[in-house]
Amino acid sequence: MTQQRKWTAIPGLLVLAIGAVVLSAYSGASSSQGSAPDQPIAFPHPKHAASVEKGGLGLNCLYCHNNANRSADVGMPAVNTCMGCHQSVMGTTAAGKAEIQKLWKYADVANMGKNARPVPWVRIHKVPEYVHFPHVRHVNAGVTCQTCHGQVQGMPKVYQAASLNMGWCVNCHVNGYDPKEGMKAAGYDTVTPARYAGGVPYGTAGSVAGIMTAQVSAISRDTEARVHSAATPSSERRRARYDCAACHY
Amino acid sequence: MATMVPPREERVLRQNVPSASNRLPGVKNYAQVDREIVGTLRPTLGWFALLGTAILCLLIGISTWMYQIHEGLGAAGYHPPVMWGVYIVTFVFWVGIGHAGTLISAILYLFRAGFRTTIYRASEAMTVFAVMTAGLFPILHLGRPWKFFWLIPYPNWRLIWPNPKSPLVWDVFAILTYLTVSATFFFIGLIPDIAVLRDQEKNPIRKRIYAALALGWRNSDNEWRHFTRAYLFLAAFATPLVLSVHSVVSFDFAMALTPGWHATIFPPYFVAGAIFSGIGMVFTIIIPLRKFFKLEHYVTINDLDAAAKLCLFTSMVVGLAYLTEFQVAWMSGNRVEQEYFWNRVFGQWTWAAWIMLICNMVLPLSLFSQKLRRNTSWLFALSIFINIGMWFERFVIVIPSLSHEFEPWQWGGYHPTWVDYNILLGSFGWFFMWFLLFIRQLPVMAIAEIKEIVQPRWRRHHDDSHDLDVQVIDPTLTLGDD
Amino acid sequence: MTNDTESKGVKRRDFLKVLGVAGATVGTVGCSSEKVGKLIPYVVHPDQTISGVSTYYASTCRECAAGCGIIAETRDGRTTKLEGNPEHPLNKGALCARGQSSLQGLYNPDRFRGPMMKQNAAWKAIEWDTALALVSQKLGEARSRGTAANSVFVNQHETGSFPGFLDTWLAGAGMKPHLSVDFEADGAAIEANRRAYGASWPKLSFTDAKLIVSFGADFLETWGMSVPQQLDFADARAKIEGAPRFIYIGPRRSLTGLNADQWIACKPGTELAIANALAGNGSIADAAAKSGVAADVLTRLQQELAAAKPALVLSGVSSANALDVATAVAAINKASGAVGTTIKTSEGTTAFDGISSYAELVAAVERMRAGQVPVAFVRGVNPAYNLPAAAKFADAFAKVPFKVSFSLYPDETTELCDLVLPDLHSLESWGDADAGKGTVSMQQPAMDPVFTGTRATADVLIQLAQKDPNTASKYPQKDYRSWLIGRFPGGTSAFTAAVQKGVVAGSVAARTSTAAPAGTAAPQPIEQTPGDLFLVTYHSSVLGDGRGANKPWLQELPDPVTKVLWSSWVEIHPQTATARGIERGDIVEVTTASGKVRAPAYLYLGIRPDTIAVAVGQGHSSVAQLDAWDGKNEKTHPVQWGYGRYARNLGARAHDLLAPGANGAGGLVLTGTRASLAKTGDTEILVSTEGSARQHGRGIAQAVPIAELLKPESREHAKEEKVPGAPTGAFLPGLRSPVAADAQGDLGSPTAEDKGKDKGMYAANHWSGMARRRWAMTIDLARCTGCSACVTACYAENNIPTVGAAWQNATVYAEAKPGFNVTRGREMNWLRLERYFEGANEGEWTEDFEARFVPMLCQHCGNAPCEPVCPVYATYHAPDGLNVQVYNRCVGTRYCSNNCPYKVRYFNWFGYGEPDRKQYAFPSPLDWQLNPDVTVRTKGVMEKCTFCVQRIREAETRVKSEGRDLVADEFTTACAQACPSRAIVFGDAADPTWSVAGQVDDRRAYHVFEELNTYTAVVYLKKVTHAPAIPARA
Amino acid sequence: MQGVIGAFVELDSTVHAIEELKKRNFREITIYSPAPRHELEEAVAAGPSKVRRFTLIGGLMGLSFGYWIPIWISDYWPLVVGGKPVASWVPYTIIGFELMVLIGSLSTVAGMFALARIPRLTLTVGYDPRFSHSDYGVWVAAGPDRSLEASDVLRRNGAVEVRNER
Repeated sequence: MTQQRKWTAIPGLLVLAIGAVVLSAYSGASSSQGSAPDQPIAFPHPKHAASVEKGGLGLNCLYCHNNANRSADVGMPAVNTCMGCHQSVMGTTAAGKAEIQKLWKYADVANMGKNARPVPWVRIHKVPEYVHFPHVRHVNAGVTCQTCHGQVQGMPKVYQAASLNMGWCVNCHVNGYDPKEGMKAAGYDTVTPARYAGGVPYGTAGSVAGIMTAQVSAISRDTEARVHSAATPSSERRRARYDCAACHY
Repeated sequence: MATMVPPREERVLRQNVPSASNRLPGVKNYAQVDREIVGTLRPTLGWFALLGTAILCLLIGISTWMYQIHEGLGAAGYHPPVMWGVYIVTFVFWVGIGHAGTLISAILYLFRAGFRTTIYRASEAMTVFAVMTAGLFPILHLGRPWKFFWLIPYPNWRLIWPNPKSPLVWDVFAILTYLTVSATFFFIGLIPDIAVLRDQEKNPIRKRIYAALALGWRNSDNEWRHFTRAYLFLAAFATPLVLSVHSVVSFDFAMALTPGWHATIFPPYFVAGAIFSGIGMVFTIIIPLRKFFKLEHYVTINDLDAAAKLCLFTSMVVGLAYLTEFQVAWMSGNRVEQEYFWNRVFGQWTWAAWIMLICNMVLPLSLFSQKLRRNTSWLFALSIFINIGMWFERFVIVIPSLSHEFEPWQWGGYHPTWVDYNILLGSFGWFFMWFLLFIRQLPVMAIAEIKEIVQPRWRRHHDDSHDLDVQVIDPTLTLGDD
Repeated sequence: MTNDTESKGVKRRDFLKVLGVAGATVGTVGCSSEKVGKLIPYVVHPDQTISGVSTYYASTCRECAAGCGIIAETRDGRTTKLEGNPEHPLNKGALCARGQSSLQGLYNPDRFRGPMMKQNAAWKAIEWDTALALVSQKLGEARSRGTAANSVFVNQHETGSFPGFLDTWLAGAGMKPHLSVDFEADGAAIEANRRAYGASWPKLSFTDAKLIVSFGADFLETWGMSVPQQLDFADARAKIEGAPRFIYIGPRRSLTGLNADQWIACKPGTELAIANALAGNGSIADAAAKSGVAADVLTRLQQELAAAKPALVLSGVSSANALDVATAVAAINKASGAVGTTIKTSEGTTAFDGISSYAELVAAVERMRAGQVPVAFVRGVNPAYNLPAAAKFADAFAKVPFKVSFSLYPDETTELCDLVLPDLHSLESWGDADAGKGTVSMQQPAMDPVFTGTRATADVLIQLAQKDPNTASKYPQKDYRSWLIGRFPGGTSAFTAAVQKGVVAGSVAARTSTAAPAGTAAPQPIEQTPGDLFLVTYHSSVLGDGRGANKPWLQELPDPVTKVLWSSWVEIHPQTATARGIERGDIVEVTTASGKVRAPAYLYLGIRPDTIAVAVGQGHSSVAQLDAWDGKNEKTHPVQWGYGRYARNLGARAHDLLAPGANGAGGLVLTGTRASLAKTGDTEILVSTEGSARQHGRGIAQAVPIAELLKPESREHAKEEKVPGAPTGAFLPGLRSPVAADAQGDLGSPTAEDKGKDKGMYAANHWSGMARRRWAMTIDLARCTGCSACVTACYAENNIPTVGAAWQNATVYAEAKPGFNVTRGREMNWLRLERYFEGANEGEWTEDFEARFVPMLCQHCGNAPCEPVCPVYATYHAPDGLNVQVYNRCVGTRYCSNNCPYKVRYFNWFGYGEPDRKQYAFPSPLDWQLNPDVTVRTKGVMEKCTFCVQRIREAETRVKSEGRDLVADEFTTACAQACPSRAIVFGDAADPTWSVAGQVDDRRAYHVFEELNTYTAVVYLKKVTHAPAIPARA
Repeated sequence: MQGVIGAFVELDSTVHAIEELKKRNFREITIYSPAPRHELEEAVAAGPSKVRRFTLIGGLMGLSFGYWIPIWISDYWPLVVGGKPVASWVPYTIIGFELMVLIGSLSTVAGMFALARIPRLTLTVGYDPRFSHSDYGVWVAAGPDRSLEASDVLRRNGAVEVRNER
């Protein structure tokens, strides 16, 4: 018979338990990040928004989501906005044709639009309703759409790219938004900046009107030029107020 | 492990627990202690009936709480500006009850008060269960109780933290610390006693449970050595803790600028009140316990007498605090304060204030009489009055103050509803459920500590032990007995 | 925005197809993962709107006869807020509580969804075509029998073109001109005005008056046009130098009376004797004997009137001799040179032109009783409720074979009708109104109809006319809008331009007066009626003549005088009450020759001991005897008869007490009988927000005598009223400081040396620039009349739930009593109006007491006691000086409220904002009104005034987008915007260009509970009291 | 491990046995007693318990953590409440104190557990239930060579029962 010293296992278990609790505090925050619900029409963002070089049409994001720079809500394109092109553009592939036919059904082309219905898009990006997120403030401050929404121009099926949880928001508000990273996200590192006159980027690199010069310029022209230079100094990061009442009221 | 000691002549050992035999003259030897105390653990029909009642009360409380969560706090009797009601009153009440247990087990331990030994285990259990009960109420009274953990600083994805300047966060720390430390203290003290149960238990399942709880305790000299030292340190920690916890609870009020709350006297006043109410509860618990468990020769009338003196003393401290409050208001020249105290004692809340004053200040004065101090029936009756009085003390502090603040337009009243009462009842059910489980599953008295003051057997009679009742070896007790 | 629910009858309207990202912020607070909804775009994008950005439409308020200009804020197709139109000559941007509540009429859940017909005593929904055919048929029948001319059309009196349009239509259908009824209008004053000045309502100028004397004219309440009058009155009183004194004469001190410097409490009905004496037609001694007023008081009044020229004397008495009083008062005015100065006869309004008298209506009712009326139309009026019980309207009405109602709501009269053709709400329809001399106020729909089944009455009339071959040619227009444009000088383009602004020069074709009132039987003199106490009934300043009762905001708005809500009450002087053993809340029974009323007693200092008073407005009930709404019987009772769920079976109907008979102008006599009072033995907690009506010397509502202000050294005297431990008044640093005032100075205060610590975002030069501002508010008590418009504006702006409905209590074993939550002090008024009495010992009878009104809201303290006690930082101090409440962080400890000395924090005891609960405060479509910029709070969280932080953010976003900085007074809070006294000024106190920064320096400025060192951002300016120029009696 | 266990009913006999065993240079002696007795402690004469170190270190750690955490929290998101300094150490004393007690107590207990080698899953050799009841036990490690001697010492000093254990 010998003295047994199995007791050391118990504190070990305790440590594991505490670790599990702490981990679960973080993992409990799991958002719907990554969710990619089926949409009533399988709208191909790459076809529309990707740059011409990449085989897209290079449409500006604001072409369809046209309130993003004037309102808290971005707005979804009206059915007749879609029909503006798709009256004549009928698609090249069989799958594409089928989807455009769905759009026609919504637009009720058969009855000259008499019973047109809106397309019930399934919402992907949503902050809780006690959070006031004005798109206009962010877009006009030069935050590229891709910073939060991910590279939608490359998503065959849109999914929630960022976690959209509070820590994620706050990180940017406190540490600042790096215009360079934002521009990179929008794909601007692949083309020469000389193409653009500077301004607020509303679209992807290579899009037809990637930069809207008419808008109040929140990003100076040299910011654009610096995109390719080295690390952004912290003074040039765009920060926002981060007390609670900035978003919660 | 044992170090070498210089060889010396065979020493004559001498007892140095002079009080042992006259403190507990009815307790003769170790075996008797085991027999009588372990003997209380057999469940009886009456116990099941009581336990059933307690669980029923608890279920009523739980279902009412569920209803309240679903409906919203409006189901309770809140009447703004009285934003805190029965729940906070009951919270402070239970925290206060808890204090006597720690006082008895820790402070009196440090002071080596003799009457502590037999009552401390039950009081300590009372502490743990009372704090467990009290800890529910701050959660229970929240508007969104499911968010209570936001008060605890834990790393989270929102990157936000609680406000450490808030007295409620201090409360979280104080109450959690108090619960942890008193439960630890309680459990550590129990280990050797559970080892006794483990060794005496016949039922294999219970034996296994006791064995697990005893943590492999073997009564070895090494264990006892660290145990006694750790126990002493825990007592040393628990002593300032017990004073701090109710001070922190009193900060909930004293840190506010509400008239009737905003007073520097609150910490000592609350601590004294807590100990007073706790001793009241100890009487409520111990007196029936010693009677029904036939342990009168353990908790002797002398012990009760000593505790009653403590009760009298704290009652007078509390009474002094009451009078000081009035005096401060009177002499403050602050109209808001004066009107509030007038309203408390002679206005809207006369009934509650006088229940408090009579139960806590007047009735305990009877303990100046030795005859009443040694009359268990009176002590028991008085303890009930004290419990009621101390509940109303908290009522008087919390509610009248809120109902009569700075803004006359917002003066109001308060009427609890059935929801408040059910939850109050549920809290008693919760407390007594644990307590009843405790008294039939674990020893209500500290076996080892009683053994410590009971005369051990001696081989020889000592000449100089004339003042001691020297023990005679009981020939029936041999190895393997029991 | 999820749209998986769609309530029945609510049309899926175009704007609903809009709602995109972050649409309406109608949300609950929680942290659970969000239910993913749908993003519904437009089919065709409308040109004007941007989703998420408000559009503003100018229109006209139709809640009373005045017709103030409003601007309707519309977001994504739903009107969410009404504000006064600053361009409008009448209300100049202000709007009263009733006007604000117009929205709850628009979105009232009990509105008719479409036409309905009574068949075999049961109501059933029908199609419009059927309904119109039925009306045509009945009219045709009447015409063929030749009785069409006997038909009666009773219309709500309104200004503008519609009355004329209606009369033309009626003429085309062979009917007589309609009865234009307004129960609130003072017919006697109108008639006397016509006789004396030749105008039904001349412009009253308070600013030009040296003395204001009111004979029961409650010009701050329902008498005349309250908002313009209040604006002018407040301006007059705020002049300080040369401000007029105000004397109120009447048996009961109304809200107007409480704003007077002196109250002369005469017996009901004896105002005539006083007026005659003042006009020189009688002796003071005689007047004193009759009125029960001391002769020296009247003598002094006479002297004061003689000394102060021009004076403005008003008559609004409601007794049988009202016309005589008004005539005598006109004589006094003429004598004091008021005509042309304080009474501008040429600048009057036509708002009261063409009004029909009560006597005319009674005459019509008698024709009905006689069976002469073949068809009756009722639009916007509720005679079954508003006529005295003695008029026996229901019996007479039942004799009419075919009765049509155009009502929006299931009121008492509609329930007696055979057909309902629900009208559109004024916010959904076209119209115009007179806005004073030379201007027209335009009324346009701010949104599409809430219920597609409803149609504008004017359009219905046009459709009816077009069906009739005889009249079809007269109505070539498509609808009433086209008809209006057709008459509009300049046509469509001018019309469109006018509509954009809301007002335009021109004049509407006012309807000329109908026939002079027929001689009516003189009512019995008041002294000869049975009973031992005089009875005064009056129109509630909140509910009006009862039409406001179905709007929860108005039910939840405490009566400005008694602070009672959600119920009726009987005002009794404490002396009388003590003598009869009556206490507050005891149910008493008031009996007159006409009927009985049971209501709880309210002990009121401002009423003569020989008089009791009952307000008109409550006591709606259904013929069908429906029970109170319990939150469930919407299915079993699709129509909430009895004026909707919020009004039915609430309080008592004061009309049951009224004696029959009309005054000289044919007006309804509200004070015409005595009554007896009996205790029933029942008692209840009076539903009231009143705590203690006395300040207990705490200096909450402070006042300063005018004489002190006029002294040159008045700065020293400004702090006359001592509060305990009052510091020296060095509060300005706190207001100017970027970080408010921090006691330790660690964050720096403008006066303390910067200690070089990192102040973070609280530093004035922080990159966020937030700390440059210090939002603050001043409230001028010299202007505030206590009207409570700010309170309702706050409800409207901030999605504040109403909590008083009977079903908003807990479910199990809980009392279902109207106002229960209020009796428990759980009302949610972020901004409340406190009314304190000064003087007059409790129970003593004296006319000499003062009332002070204090709007009390979150003071946004620099050193806020609520902040440090919150365990989770749910409330903290924002760098721009706001005391912020973060709802979604709140766990509901309620500690902040305990520690708030002002008691301005409100807790969500139930899920008032959660649609699936019976306590839900916004049953659809009331929820359409919710402000999308403000979170709807869930149960268990604290809320309070935010200084309209959503407006601050909106302004910040706007200026950011426009690349500029905020300009002074660019925006304001909802309460300040609405205030018809202009008592509230909001802005940035740290920037001297804002008005508020100047106001905080006023010598009358003080902070409430300054001694607590809270450094509030709300600064009050002391009320100014005007002692009589001629010394009062010793 | 081999050894001899002796059970005693009298306290003084136990003490004498221990002392004699020590005199005879038996090194590993374990005493079992139903309650702590200072007589036995003196006889064993072990040094002071090291629990005190755990207590001190734990208490100090708790105190510093208890000050640090609220200060860090306050500075992490510097919101002003009630015009107070963002990190005000005075009230944080409460948290410092509470955590000192909490961590100090827990480390005391941990120290006691570590030093006394509990919890243990099995009882060790030589333990008998009677030692928690009323008897004293003396277990002495002795190889086969000395077990007789040990048994003898125990018996001589009044052991009521002596067993060889292995």
